[in-house]
Amino acid sequence: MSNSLMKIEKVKAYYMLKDRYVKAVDNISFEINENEVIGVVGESGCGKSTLSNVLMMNIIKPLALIDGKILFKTNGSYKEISSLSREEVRKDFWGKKMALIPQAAMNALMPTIKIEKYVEHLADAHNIPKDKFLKKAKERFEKVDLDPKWLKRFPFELSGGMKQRAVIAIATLLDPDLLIADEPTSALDVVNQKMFLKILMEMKKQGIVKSIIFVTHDIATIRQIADRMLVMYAGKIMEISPIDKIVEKPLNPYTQGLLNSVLTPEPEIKKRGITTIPGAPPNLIDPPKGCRFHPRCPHAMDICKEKEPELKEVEPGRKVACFLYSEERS
Amino acid sequence: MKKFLSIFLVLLFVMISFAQISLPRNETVYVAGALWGPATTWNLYAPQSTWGTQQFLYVPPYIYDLGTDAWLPILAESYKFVDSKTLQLKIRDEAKWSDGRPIDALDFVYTFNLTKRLGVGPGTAWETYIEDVRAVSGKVVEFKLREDNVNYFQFINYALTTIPVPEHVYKKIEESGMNIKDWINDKPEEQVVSGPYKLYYSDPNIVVYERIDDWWGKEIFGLPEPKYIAHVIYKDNNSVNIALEQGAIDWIGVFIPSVWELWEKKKLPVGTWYKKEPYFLPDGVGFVYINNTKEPLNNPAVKKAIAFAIPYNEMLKKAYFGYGKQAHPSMVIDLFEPYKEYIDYDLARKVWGSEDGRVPTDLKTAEKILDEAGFKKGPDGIRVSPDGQKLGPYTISVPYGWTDWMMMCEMIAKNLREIGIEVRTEFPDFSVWADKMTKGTFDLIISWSVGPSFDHPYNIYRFVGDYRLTSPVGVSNWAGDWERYKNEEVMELLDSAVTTLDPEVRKQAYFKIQKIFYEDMPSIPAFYTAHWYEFMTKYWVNWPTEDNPYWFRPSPWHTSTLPTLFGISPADNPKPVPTWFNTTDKGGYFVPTQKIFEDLQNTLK
Amino acid sequence: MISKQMWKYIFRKLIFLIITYIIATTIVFLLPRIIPGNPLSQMLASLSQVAQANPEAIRAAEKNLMEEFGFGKPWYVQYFEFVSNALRGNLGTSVAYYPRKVLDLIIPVLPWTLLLLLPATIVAWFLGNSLGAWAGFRRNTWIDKGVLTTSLIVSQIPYYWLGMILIYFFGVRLGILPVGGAYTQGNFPSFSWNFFVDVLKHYILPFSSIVISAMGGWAIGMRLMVIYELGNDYVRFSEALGMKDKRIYKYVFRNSMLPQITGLALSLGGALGGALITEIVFNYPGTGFLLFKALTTLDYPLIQGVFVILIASIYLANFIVDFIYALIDPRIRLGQEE
Amino acid sequence: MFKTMFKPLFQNKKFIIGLIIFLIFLALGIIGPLVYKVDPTEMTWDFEQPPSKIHPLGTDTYGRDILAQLLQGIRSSLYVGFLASVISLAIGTIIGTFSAVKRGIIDDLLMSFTNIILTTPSVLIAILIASYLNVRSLEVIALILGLFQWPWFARAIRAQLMSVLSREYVYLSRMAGYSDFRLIIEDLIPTIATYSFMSFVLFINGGIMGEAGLSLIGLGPTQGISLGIMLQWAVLMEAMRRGLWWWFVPPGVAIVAVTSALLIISTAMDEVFNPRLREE
Repeated sequence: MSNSLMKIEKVKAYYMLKDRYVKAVDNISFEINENEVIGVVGESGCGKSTLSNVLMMNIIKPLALIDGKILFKTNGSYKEISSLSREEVRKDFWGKKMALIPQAAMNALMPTIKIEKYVEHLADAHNIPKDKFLKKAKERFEKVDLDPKWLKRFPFELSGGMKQRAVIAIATLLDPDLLIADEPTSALDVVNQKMFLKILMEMKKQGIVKSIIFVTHDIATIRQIADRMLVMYAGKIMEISPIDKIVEKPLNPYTQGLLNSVLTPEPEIKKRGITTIPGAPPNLIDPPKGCRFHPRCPHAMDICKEKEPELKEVEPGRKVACFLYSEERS
Repeated sequence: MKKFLSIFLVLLFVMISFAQISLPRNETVYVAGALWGPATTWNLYAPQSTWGTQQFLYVPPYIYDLGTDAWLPILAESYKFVDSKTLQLKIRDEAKWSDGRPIDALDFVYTFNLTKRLGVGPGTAWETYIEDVRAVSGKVVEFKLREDNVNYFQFINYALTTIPVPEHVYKKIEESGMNIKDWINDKPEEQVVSGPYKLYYSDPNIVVYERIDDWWGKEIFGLPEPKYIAHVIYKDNNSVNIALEQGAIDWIGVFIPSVWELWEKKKLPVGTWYKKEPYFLPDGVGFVYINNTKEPLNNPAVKKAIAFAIPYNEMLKKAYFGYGKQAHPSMVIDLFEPYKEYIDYDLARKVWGSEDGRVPTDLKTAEKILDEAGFKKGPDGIRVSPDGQKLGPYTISVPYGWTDWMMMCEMIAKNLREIGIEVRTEFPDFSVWADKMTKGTFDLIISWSVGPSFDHPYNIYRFVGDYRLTSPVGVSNWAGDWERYKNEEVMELLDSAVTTLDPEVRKQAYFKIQKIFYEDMPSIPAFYTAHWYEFMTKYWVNWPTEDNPYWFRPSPWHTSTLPTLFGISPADNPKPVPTWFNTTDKGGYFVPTQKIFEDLQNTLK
Repeated sequence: MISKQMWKYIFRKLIFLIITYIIATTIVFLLPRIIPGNPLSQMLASLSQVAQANPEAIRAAEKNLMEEFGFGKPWYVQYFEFVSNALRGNLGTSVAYYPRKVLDLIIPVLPWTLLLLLPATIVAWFLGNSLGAWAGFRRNTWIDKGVLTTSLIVSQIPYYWLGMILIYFFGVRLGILPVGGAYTQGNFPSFSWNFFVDVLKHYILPFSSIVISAMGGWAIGMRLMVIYELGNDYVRFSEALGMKDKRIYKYVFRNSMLPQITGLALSLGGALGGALITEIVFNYPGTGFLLFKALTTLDYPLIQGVFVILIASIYLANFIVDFIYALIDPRIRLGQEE
Repeated sequence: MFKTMFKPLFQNKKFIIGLIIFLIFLALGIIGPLVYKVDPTEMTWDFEQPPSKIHPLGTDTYGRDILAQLLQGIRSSLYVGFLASVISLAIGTIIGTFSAVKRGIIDDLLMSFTNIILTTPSVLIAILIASYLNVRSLEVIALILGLFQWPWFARAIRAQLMSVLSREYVYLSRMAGYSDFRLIIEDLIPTIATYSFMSFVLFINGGIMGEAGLSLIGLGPTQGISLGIMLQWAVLMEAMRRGLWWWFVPPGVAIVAVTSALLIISTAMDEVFNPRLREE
């Protein structure tokens, strides 16, 4: 596993409120390999967005990193970024090593200055000569299929899809290793979505970015671009597997439910028809004991109410947290 | 940024190089309370000219002095009655306009004619009483009494006090095609005046007059001590009084709450006319006017009961800080010695049953009067007239913001309710209140009347009792008789008082009017309003006071205040009051009114 | 630099302001005339007190004045005369200050009002916004709480009452600052250092009372605006790209300020009212003082004149601010309204 | 619904503090004059007395009890505030709603009108109206003030309604054939209720401050006692110069306390109900 870009080890990140805490990310471990796209899925409120913040070490009160380690590979060795402060990570990693495409990337550009100016400011922030950086920006713009003349315009003069592409161009200007895309396509129409994904994959292909974390609730998108899929529920990883396998045969009942609730072109899923998962995600202040999914799980057993299942490798490359695939069932 | 800084520095430098312009404090009398807004015009041909124009810039032939009931000749040297209908004024030979041209009879003639032509100006409406004004010679002007409207008081008043304007200046204005009324006369260098001061500077905050050092009257009167008279225009009494406490004003004519605190508590060098209550000289008579056209309010019994119910002393003490005294029911101001003879004290004592004839506050008597007149109290405590009309609800009103009078209204209304007359207070804005007052649509109001004057008490009897001055209910009228009291006999008596030259006849007429008024009670004279006047002795001393009573109209806003300036002197160089502040028989310049009337009477012999 | 769209925007604003102005001045003209009352009463009252001895004189003056001012004519005739005169730069003759022209009365005092109103409003706006932004950037710190709590209270202090308290404290109790007027009495306006200092000394209290009481409102608004802006995606994106806080705060400040500029334009009318009352409390020789006099004497032409000019200045200021706003905000400049 | 709405409010410290202060003053205004039975207009012989046992807040120039005036004043000022607020709210709601629902030319006209009122220095017009009304009751003052503070509310209501109207469920009720009016009542009003309530609170402030401002320049109510009238009397009687702090300080403190309390309440509500301000 030496080709991991990032290692996340038993990370707990809670929102600390006055007298209680919200366990938004609770004891999560996984690795991000170089040259892979991981799709993170889950219902809203499951901790997806918190996860992307944790990955970036964007820890702002009341969110707090309670436990665990986050390692990031730079210059061939792993750096424990979880021991650094947010400001330190921000200074040394953000933009350069890891970059973020925020939700609704349409509004991600500073609206009242010209894009060119923004690029200059960015050069300033990283002590890069401006003209060199501007040149790079022009090249990048061409790469994302945008005329460089748009650099001289204000963001609001660009159409939605153009903005999105400009955002990618700018987000990757510093050639980050990891790109975290937090539901970037939710506001786009289908044509622009496709275009966007294409550009994103192109970036990866050309090695401008090494790995991509793609957070979404849209499984169809993930299916198109991701290598692996990470399913989150109530602050926990339920399943992490190569995408083909998971679509073919979801193991965790939650994953099953999730896939069933989505219209996909796969005939085998179509056959199963669309169903919804009954009930609502639990309150993360006081999550249910045992497996957090058990109150909604059609296969819930006694042990599910008592003990928490661990994320275990059940097949090569496939990890599931469910007692259905564990010997511990009794 | 640097550019701005350098510009700023240059600007500062430029500013420093100019000297500050300000008035020398020791030579300036600062005034407040006569001017409450921007200056208007220094032209007498306007309904109201800026303060100072009538006071210091243009002087009349004579100024009336209340204290001695005498006349101080300014422009005039003397008067002469050619016959009982002709008066000649001899203008002083020294009298000159400030541009050196002599003030002559033709200036007078021009002034009177211009006023008649424009309908406004010095001596407005003089033609009602004067037949003709003509120049007898260069310095002698002659007035002819109108025989179809004989009124000696008004005749003398117009002839002696009308201020002349310079004909040569006004002619030029007229020739330029300008409407005289629009002429502001605000250029100090172009002002041609007859008084000892002329305009020095004015802006919306201040008006300053400067003494004319070679004034023509220098040899006769001396020069007034203050080199400058500066009136700062304040917004309200509050700011005036703060300035006073900080020693910024010398001469003031405003109402000050608890004025005695200034010297008793705060030990400031401030004074008023009297050191003790009532602190201020009286300025006129404040009335509770009762509408004489409204039944049953106009029933004399009701009006009399109201007179008994007004809490005179309590309201003066509480609402008026004791600044005034209860008025005498005869309407004559009995605080000045000369007027006392016009009061029939015996009658007053008999009618009102008190020591000096003033109406006592006595609710029991008030109730008795109403009971006897057949006004019975209903179940709601409100009285009903014999023919079934309810006494109320009425309103008693004064303009909103006139705090002292508002308080008086409250107290009067309370007492009236107690005797069974339903009265509410109402405080509308001034214009509305004035509208009701002048149109005669009010029930009860507190308002002013007229004050002490050489024709007192004729002026007040006429103001309150002459129906010819008023108009029908609903038609605005400011001239007098707001309560619409009508009594032919009173009118005849009034006429007899001004057509006679026999003082005894006149006195008897007044006595008779008093008798009628006590029966009819046209309205109720309630209190003497105060002649607001305060002074500070830090820079200027010798202000007229009770102990140094050389001039009785010492308030800066009064039109006859000019002599005050001749009496005061700088604190670091006090001088005695000029000796001419005295009647002729005591070596002064003042000609007693009595003498004028004697001279007039002598023409008949 | 100025695009066609922007000209269009400016033109539209201008037309709107002109129409508004016509309506406003018509109201100002009609209001006094709808409600009955004699505009001459104050003057006649003082005449009747001065000319006590001459009842005839009062009567003559009343007649004379009624004719002079033409208050007897039908209102539409008066309105027509008013408008045609106003277009020729003649706002008529004051009643109370007869025979002064209304314009001659207003022009000398207008600078004082502007001197008080504009700097105080702008300083309050600037300080309030800076304070609010400072608090917003440090949300939930003691700085934020302090600024918010203070602003919530201070913004509710009526400026006139604050003025009264300031007068009592600094003027009466401590006696260190003059309590009224624009400069020491007896000084004449001149271009000198002493006069400048003198004016400044008199300026402090009225200026502070406006600034202090107006600041809080801006601070509260700006704090909210900054908090809103901080939640925007460009902030998160810029952060994630490793931009420094200083730069991001600049962005947020810039974007939060834009609505505040429009707010400034809209607040000018209210601020003017505030300045007028402050002038009255501090005896400041501006238009408030004149208007107050005009209102108490029911001087129709003067009231009309003051309103016509004040409303025009407000609209002009409004227009200028809108123009600046359009220049600053590219969305408007390039013809893309929000 | 009420439970879920109001529960978080009562967990907000600011809201509770604001509410308590406001309720205290409301109680002072309503119950105060009933408990402290001193006639605020009665002139006693104690002139300008500093606070004492007999007169807890001293007396004014005419010997009238300041505390009694203050209680009465709080009552009237709150009354004027409430009334002005109701008027503004009514006008603003009607105009804003009409504009949003009817659209088209009605919208254009109403919004132009709103903008005219918004840009016109309303204080001046209010002063003008007030100065031409001869006898002014508290209600008249409230009306004058209420007539001028609605424009921004109308605009906000219109904007909110426009966005709500574009939402699906409104579309559905339109499809269901509801009349415009029923639409407004049943679907829209609840969605803007909190916003309106916050505005209501702020309009009260506007009313209280406006009354005091008008009174101070002598254009306030010509009858009764309000906080503004107390201040005006204090100014007329030169309380500042003469150091009668007990006269001009309490009414101002009362104004600041009541209005700040209301502002704090509204700020707290904003924090609770506005998702962008809500703290996790």
